[in-house]
Amino acid sequence: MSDELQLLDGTLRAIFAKHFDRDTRAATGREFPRDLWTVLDKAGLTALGDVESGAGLAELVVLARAVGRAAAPVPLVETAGLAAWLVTGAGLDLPPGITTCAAAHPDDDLTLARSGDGWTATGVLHRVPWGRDSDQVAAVATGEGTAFAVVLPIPDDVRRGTNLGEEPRDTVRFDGVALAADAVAPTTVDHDALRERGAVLRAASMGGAMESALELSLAYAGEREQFGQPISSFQAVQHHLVAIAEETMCTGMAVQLAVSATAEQAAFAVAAAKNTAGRAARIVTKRAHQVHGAIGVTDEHALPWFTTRLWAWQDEFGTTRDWAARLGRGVLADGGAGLWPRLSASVGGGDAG
Amino acid sequence: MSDELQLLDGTLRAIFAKHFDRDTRAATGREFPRDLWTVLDKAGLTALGDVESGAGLAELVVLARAVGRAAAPVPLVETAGLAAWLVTGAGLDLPPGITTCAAAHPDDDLTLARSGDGWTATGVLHRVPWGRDSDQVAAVATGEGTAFAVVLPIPDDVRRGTNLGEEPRDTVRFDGVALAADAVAPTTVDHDALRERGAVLRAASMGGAMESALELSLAYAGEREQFGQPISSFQAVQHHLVAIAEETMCTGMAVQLAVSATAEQAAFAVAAAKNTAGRAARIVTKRAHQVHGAIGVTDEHALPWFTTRLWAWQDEFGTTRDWAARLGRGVLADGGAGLWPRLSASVGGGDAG
Amino acid sequence: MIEFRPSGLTEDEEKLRTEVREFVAEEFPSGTYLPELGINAAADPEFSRRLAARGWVGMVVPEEYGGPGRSATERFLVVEELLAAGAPVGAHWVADRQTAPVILSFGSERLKREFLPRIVAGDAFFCLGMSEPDSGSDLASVRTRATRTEGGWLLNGRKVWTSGAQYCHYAMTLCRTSPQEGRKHVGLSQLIVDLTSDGLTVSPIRLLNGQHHFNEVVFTDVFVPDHMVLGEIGSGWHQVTSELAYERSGPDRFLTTFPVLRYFLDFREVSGPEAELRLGALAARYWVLRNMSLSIARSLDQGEVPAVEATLVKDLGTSFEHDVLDLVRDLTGGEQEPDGDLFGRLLAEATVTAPTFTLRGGTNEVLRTVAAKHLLREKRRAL
Amino acid sequence: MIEFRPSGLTEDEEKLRTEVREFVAEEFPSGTYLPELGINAAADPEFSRRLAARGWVGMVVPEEYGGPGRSATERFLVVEELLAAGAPVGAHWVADRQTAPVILSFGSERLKREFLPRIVAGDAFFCLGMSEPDSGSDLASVRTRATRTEGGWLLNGRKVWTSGAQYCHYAMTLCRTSPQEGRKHVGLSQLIVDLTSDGLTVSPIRLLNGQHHFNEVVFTDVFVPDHMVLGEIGSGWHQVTSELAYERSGPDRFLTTFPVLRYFLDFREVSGPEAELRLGALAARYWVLRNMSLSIARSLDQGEVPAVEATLVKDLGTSFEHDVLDLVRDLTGGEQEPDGDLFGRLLAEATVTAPTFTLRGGTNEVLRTVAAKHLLREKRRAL
Repeated sequence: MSDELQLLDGTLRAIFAKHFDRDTRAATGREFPRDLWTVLDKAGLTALGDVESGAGLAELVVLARAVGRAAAPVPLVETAGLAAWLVTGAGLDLPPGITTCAAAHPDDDLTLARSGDGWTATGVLHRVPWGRDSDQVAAVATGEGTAFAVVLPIPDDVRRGTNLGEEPRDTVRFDGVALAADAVAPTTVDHDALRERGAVLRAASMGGAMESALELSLAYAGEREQFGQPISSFQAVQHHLVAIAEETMCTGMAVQLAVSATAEQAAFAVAAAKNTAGRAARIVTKRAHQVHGAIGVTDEHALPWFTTRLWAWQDEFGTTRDWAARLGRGVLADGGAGLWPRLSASVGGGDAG
Repeated sequence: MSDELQLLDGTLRAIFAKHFDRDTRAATGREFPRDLWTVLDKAGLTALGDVESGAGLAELVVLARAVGRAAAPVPLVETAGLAAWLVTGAGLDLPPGITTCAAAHPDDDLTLARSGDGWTATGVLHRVPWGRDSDQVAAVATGEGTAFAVVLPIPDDVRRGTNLGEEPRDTVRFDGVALAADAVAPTTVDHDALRERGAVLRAASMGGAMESALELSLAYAGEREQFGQPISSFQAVQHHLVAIAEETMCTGMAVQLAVSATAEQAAFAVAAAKNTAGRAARIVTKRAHQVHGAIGVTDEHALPWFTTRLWAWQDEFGTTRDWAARLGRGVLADGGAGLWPRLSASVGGGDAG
Repeated sequence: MIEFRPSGLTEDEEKLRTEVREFVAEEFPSGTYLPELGINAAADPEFSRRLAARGWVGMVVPEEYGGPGRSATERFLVVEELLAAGAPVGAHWVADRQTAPVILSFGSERLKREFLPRIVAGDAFFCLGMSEPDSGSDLASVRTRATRTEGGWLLNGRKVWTSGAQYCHYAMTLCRTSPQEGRKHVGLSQLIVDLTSDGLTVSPIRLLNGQHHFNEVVFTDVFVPDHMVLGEIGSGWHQVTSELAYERSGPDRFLTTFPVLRYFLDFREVSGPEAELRLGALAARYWVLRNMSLSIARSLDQGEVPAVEATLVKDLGTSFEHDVLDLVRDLTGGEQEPDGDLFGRLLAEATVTAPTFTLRGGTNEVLRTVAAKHLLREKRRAL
Repeated sequence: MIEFRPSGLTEDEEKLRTEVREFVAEEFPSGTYLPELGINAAADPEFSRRLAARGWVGMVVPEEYGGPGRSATERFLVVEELLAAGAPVGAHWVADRQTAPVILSFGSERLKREFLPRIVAGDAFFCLGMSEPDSGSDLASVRTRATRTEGGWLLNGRKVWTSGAQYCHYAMTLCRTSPQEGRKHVGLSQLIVDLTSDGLTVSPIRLLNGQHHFNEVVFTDVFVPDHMVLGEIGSGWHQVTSELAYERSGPDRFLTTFPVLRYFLDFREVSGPEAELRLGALAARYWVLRNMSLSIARSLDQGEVPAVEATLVKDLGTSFEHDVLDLVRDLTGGEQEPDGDLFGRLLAEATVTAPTFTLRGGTNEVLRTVAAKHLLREKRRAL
């Protein structure tokens, strides 16, 4: 990581460590950690993806990874990584408050109709992250055959849902909601583009969660004794640890490759990142729990913060298999002659000098 | 096993141990072990499947398993288990000499046409086991819309092939071969029935080969030392051994279930046996080689006798996946309500009485 | 060479199974309830008593102790139907599966007369006081100790992962009854502890999804009268290890996730070549595992103790339960909705509780080492 | 926390790759030849010399020793193209991959001047005399020993699994140069042994399919002159362990079965949802593994020694090579025909030689233990 990214990472680590430590987490329970959000907001992190700020995917990946590493139950990725990018990229301002973002759910359907000087929005957004806790939601809507970025106030009557990590995933309906002309702007971001960006950021968070699962597993294996010796001296446990480390590394690399990809590679690299993270998530969750035994499945242990999210996130912004199928269609289209050039294509930047 | 089956098993073990020991195998090289065949023939084992003899699938499974356990390169399963059964079941006599059997290859196509008092046979049989070494081949042919059992002399110009275990698998063509009326008889055995029986017997041989791979692995792990201790004291090696034992057990059970199945269950049980054996073969071959390290891949070691056959046999008489798909179509047709009754259906016989 | 024999059923056994299947079909019509998942099943004392009224609890208890005196195979047939349907077997589970057999094997006449009829009636529910904070799979290292007092023992210590202590009546408790000197397997005993005893506290250890299966049980000078000692003082280790064949080999080792598969087929559209391939392979393994497990029950009835076979079936079965989940998850696609329809809720619960499937009866890693040693020993003996 | 950085390529590196790719495309048009499989590749000394003529053998040798002085990254780019195409790299493989770097690192000036130019020219082929009948992954336990004699050493002992000894010129031989007293890592040295020496015999250890890659090499009072000792006497263990980063991390750890996949796509009809799913997942893993492996090469160029990273990539890569085969085998369907078309023959050879993929550079089991210990140590250090 560059020095700037290191600094950002350090800032995020420090904030989560200080403002959302174990006690705060326990005290907050299933309530939204508003104090944490305020700190993130004041630090300017909730608007990090503002296209004017100069922060690009590399910065947002650092942010998403930190969220995963802390298992922080806040829509920071959605606000900073998706909403800010979508909204400011279309020339709109990111409004104050919490602006979550539609999750590119395949059943989402949001249409705009002209109404006087402004618009009305009608439709439904599924499994909106922290819908209930957010002030508004950014989304891509279709109007007059064009894609628009919109910011919609969230009504009171969302249908509440959660993911396996107990993060809110609420269904929000809009029935002819009036929008001022300046809350709507044409965008080049379509549903697929939103999903791709969401996929990379989720993969980054998954990588962060895996890092924490690895840390917990190493710590536990090193201190827990059975049959008179630390369980880390058992080869079976060692193999679990190595597999967790390997998959965590693969996920980190896959995400970094998506960041470094050239425009031509982006679709492949994004799909590879989310697919790699999803595959890794299955292995890491199984093995980390196997290392921990019974203690790891209790609500007093930190491990489930990470494993339950890894279970959930592997299906968000496209499942592991959705992305595999997309990659596979590319492989079959390229054929034997195209496969090697595709796999060995150089990414941009890096250490090439 | 009943006492009779134990006796048969003991006879087979004794013959292979005495007449096809390591030295004989080495001396024979890739030649057909004619002396071994003569002994088997004289012991009446090559005609064991003769329907008049009273020997049923249980006996032939013992025979096939023994062939696998010894990795004996002779068409005993084909002659005794398939040809004798097919031919005598149709009321024909099993001719003297080596009578191999068509392998129910999906591309096989053999048709009969009336010609005077007798018939002429035209067509091709693919990958006939030991075609080059056999005197004749038993097969199912179609004539006048009916299935017939036929015994055809093998021409000199077979197209030679082998399987991964270096067993002959030759393609044999017939171009209007004249057959006497008494070399042909209607049969209730169609291509699918032949394939089912072949699948059970191959699965039995696979189980036998796995037993030997397990024995070799246990012996090697117990005597080979590394880092100052027998490798069997390493947990990773222990896990390999356990997995090999488990899959060997599963295969044995699956084959025995196919033997014990009621008529109604037979199709399911056969498919489950070949699928189970195929799945097991992949695990056993990988892990047995992993236990053995470099020594196991040399042509001086016995392990490859078994592993190369396991690689080959998993695809013969229907691949592991062919049988899985067949089972799966049944599962989907039965639906949720039918699944449990299907899985828990009682087999016949066993120890219930 | 280890070898399983397929086992058919007698006419009586078939008849029993038909009865159970009809009972289960009536109690649990698909889609009307959220199935329970195997050993994590909720407790429903009323349901347990309805089962008991039909003679399906404590089935192996002989008539002289108020039971129906049925075989391990017959018990197997009842249990597998209940598990396949996802029945709430939690209340009587341990009493039926472990306590009744060990009291029969090791208990005094008084214990038999006192407890077996109540177990059979669905009136006495047991939990297991085995694991401790620092013991895990290494049971012999327990530190809970009982010291001699007038007419009995004073128990002090702490047990964790005791399932169902919040609703059970008794805990079969492994403890040290003489100080450890040398071999740690020596000097252990099992006591039957009344969970309403003075000095005993039960507090929940909640699962990651907030569910309450496990408890911590703390004993502070809990008095246990002499007659509540199981068998001879000091024979606890022998008792515990001979229990393991029961604990390892049952249908609960491969059926935990069966209800998920059932509901998947019932409530989702499933088709296509990949579904066929994967469901087919799964069906083959259910078929083989179930018949191996049944074969172990039959062996037990014939007086054999197929401990290694049971270990291998456990190892295979618990990995398989995860495979079932992975498959259903793959073929279902999309995001899981813990607030969704019955199938969605069931799949979500199975996903988050899956790590518990491998926890009981020793971790698979330890079991594999035990099995490997046995196989190597057999091999050496054969040479 | 271990972390890999993606690495792009410089213009010069891209240019080099284009050259190699064009060369390979010309030498190996798909379907005209039976591809070789990675480290099992046959030897073709003529091909090795054609490569050498282009400066692609011994690439890391600096100009002063007759080499082009290119980077580990540049070598990586050349090697991966050759392996992806299944080129017959066997003859120069060890000299290029291991011998040139270790002579550079540890060899005397005389050794450098004597051997490096010949390696670069494709004129000196090396094999490795490491394993012994009783050593396996435990290299420090070698028994082959060299005793002092006038002007050099007398070598006695036996090496196995020496690939290519039948056509190579020299064997880099690990042996004991002082009697073992205490720690077995002490007193080991590496000697360069001329394979035409008196007292040296090479006999084949054939693979299960009859192929001849491996040999047994027996030394009976083989004289090795002093100047053929690599580096200091007694520093053999240090030399061998520092070689391992080269040995573990290269593209040969994940590309062995790539030609099988390539031919599968070229010569079989492949389509359908399952093929898409599985090929897609495979492509993602190739992409990630290749970039991790490239990143290690880049680190080596920057003076880092990413030993654990290399170990993990080896572990992942070799398992992955098996996954590729399983997938191709599944999707191909039907029986394998070792006498079939080019693809059929290739798949058959890959299937039967697959167990060899994991053998070199230490078994994965041992590597994992090494990696785990490193991870645990790092963790403790971080606390």
